[in-house]
Amino acid sequence: MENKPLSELTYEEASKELESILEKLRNDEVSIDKLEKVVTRAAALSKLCQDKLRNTEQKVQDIIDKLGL
Amino acid sequence: MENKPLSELTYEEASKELESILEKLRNDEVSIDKLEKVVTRAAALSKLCQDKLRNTEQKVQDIIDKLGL
Amino acid sequence: MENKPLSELTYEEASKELESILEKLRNDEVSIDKLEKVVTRAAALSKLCQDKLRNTEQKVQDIIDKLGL
Amino acid sequence: MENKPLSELTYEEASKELESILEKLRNDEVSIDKLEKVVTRAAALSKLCQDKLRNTEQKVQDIIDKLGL
Amino acid sequence: MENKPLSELTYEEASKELESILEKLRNDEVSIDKLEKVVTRAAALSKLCQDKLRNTEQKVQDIIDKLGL
Amino acid sequence: MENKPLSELTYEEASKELESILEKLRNDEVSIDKLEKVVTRAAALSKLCQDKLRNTEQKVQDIIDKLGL
Amino acid sequence: MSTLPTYFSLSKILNRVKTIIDENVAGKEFWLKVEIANINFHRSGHIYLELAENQNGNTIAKCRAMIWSYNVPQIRQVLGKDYNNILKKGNEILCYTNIKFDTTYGLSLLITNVNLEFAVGQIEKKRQETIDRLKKEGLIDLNKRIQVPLVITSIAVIASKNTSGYQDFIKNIQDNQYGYKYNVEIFSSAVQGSGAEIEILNRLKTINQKKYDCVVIIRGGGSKMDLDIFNSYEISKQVSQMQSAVFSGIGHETDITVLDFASNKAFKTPTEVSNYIVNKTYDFEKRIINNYELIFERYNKLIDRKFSDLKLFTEGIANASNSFTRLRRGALHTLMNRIVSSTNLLINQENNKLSLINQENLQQSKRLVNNQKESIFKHSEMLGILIEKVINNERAYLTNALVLISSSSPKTILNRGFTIPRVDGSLYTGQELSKDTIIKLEFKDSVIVTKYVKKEKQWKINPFQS
Repeated sequence: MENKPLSELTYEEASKELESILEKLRNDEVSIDKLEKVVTRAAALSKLCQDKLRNTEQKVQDIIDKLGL
Repeated sequence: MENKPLSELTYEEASKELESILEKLRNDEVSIDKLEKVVTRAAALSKLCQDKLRNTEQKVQDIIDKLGL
Repeated sequence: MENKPLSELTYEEASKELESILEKLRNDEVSIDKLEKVVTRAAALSKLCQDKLRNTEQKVQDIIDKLGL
Repeated sequence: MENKPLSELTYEEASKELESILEKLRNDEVSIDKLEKVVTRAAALSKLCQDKLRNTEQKVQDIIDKLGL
Repeated sequence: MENKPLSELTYEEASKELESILEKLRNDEVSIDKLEKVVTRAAALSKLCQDKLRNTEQKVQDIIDKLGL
Repeated sequence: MENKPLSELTYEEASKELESILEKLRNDEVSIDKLEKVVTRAAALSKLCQDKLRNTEQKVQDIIDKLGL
Repeated sequence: MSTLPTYFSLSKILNRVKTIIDENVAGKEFWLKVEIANINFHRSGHIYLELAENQNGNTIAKCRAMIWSYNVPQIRQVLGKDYNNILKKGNEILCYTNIKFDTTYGLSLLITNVNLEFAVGQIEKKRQETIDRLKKEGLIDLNKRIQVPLVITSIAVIASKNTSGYQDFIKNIQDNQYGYKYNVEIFSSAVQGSGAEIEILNRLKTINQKKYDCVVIIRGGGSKMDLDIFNSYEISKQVSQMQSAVFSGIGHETDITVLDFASNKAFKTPTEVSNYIVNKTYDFEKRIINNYELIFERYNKLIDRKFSDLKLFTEGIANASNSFTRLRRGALHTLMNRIVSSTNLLINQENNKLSLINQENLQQSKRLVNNQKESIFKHSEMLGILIEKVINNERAYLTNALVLISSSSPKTILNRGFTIPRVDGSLYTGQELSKDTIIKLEFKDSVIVTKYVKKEKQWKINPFQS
């Protein structure tokens, strides 16, 4: 499991970690004991990604709006 | 036979102990004399696991619900 | 990504960089992490181009007005 | 673009350069960066041609007036 | 363009040159650059012809007067 | 053009020369350059003939000699 | 007084002759063919003639004759326009005559009529003979071939001075109304009578030593003149040999003399000759003046035309030059308009391109974000599903375990009707027992105490082995 704090993650890293979590889940590599922690991490990662996306989307829109198209 | 008190067991340990009990039971390695004790232990283990599982499920559900999927 | 400061870019260079950005976007070669930066650059390039165009247009108009055509 | 100073151009050359400018404009061979310069040159060429025409016309008129026919 | 000095031209030559100038002008065979020069030449030729005609007239008149016709 | 001095011409020759001059004029065969000479010669011929017929040609003869007709 | 022969007075003799003649021939009229040797038209109206007959050049008979004035009208009527030509010296005539003898005047013939037919024939015959001869000798046209100059200035005149014809001629020539000056040389000569022919011949020879523009032979004056001299072969021959043209003006109305044939030009009167000469000069002068005027007119027209040509040229050049520059200006205007619109087009194109790029930029960005969004969504969804699966798996395992556990508990065994054998409190596991060993059989809800008898063979049953 990655140990980097979420705040230090890029979208890319977050997305990849999410993916790897899914992979582990698929392969039953996650014990129930860790499941909660893993899911929490996954949720956080997903949230992070979504936020980043939303943020990016907004910024792009803003920038382009400013261009006056 | 494991001697750890149930409350100290992780799901993993409980599950493993349960497994080993089941294995012994399947292989008729448990004497009638010990059977009851073993079964009782197994039932407790199973209960513990189920509880943990239910607990984990609930928590995971909460987390996922929070993700708003 | 080009590193030249905007002030040193010609319309041609700016336009070409814009196209190349667009191409990268089309080919999914831009990560979300860099998207904002890229779009910002694109916006700046577009602005630069627009300004140059507007400027040119104005100057051309002035010249033409002076010609009295 | 021709480099001859305007003062050294004949009407014929100026006229030809104008035509070649038009041709380049039509074939999109002029970059926006050079457009202003090109149009300025065209305007100057046009002015030169017009002046030459006007001048010639005036002189011709003078000559013919002097003939007193 | 003919290069003979005016003083060496006969009426006939001057007249023919005048005619050829007119022809060239009508057929657009003269460039604007040379137009003034050509018209100046034409004017001089016309003047020369007029002078020659007037001179002829005067001389003929003189002789007729002297002869008492 | 005949080169005989007028004084040496017979009436016949004078008449013929006048006729030929007229013919040439009719056929536009006389250039302006030669017109003066031709017409003055004709005038002199006519006058001289008239005077000669009356035997008073001396004065005219003097004029003609001076003019070299 | 001496012995003089018998003599008669002339009158007596002539009276006797007269008597003889009167008795024999007087009053008898007859036709006589005879040549007129001489003729004299008397003021009184009577005509006195000398008739002759010649043979081989010798006169073999000769006689005086008269036509009384009272006979003249009749004869004039008979002869008509030929009267003067017939009644002239040298002519042979056929005349009706009678003989008259007068003691004073002698023998003479009285002519009362003249035969026209014979007379004309005779004159014509003689003249024709001369003309034929001149023709035959190639002389008749010679003088005609001489080119008369356009203007006649030098004139040799053969004439009899003090005749009216001569005076008319000289006056007309010298005092002509146009003031023309002529060089007239007079060669005076008799033009009638004996010797006139020789004289004229001599004058012609003298004249021929020089070239004149023309030689004029004139004879003017009285109405009844002898023209016969001008039928002379010799004179015409000389005329044909002249180097200058000969004009005849010998004053006759009707008849034509041989000279008229042989001369360059024949005129009826001297005045006509002078008029011809003056008019010729006038015609020449008129032509000269006319031609000169035409030349001058042409010249003026030519000059005018050249002036207007020149004007047209110059105007044409001005116009052409103006339309030339106008054309260029139009072309320039069009060119610049095109450049301007091309420039605007270019700028608009760039503007559009930029706008499109920006739009696509936005769209691509959005697409990129959306893709990721979707991916994240899917991941999250997958997360739920996988977690459920993991939990379900565990749960299923636990359930199975529970089943196994419950089926394994001693209570369950006993409930199924099985018993648990115990020997001395411990589970009997098949060891040899001594007879009557106490065996306690534990049941579901009781314990039976029994004693061991013997061992029998039985097949093995293992409920946990599938």
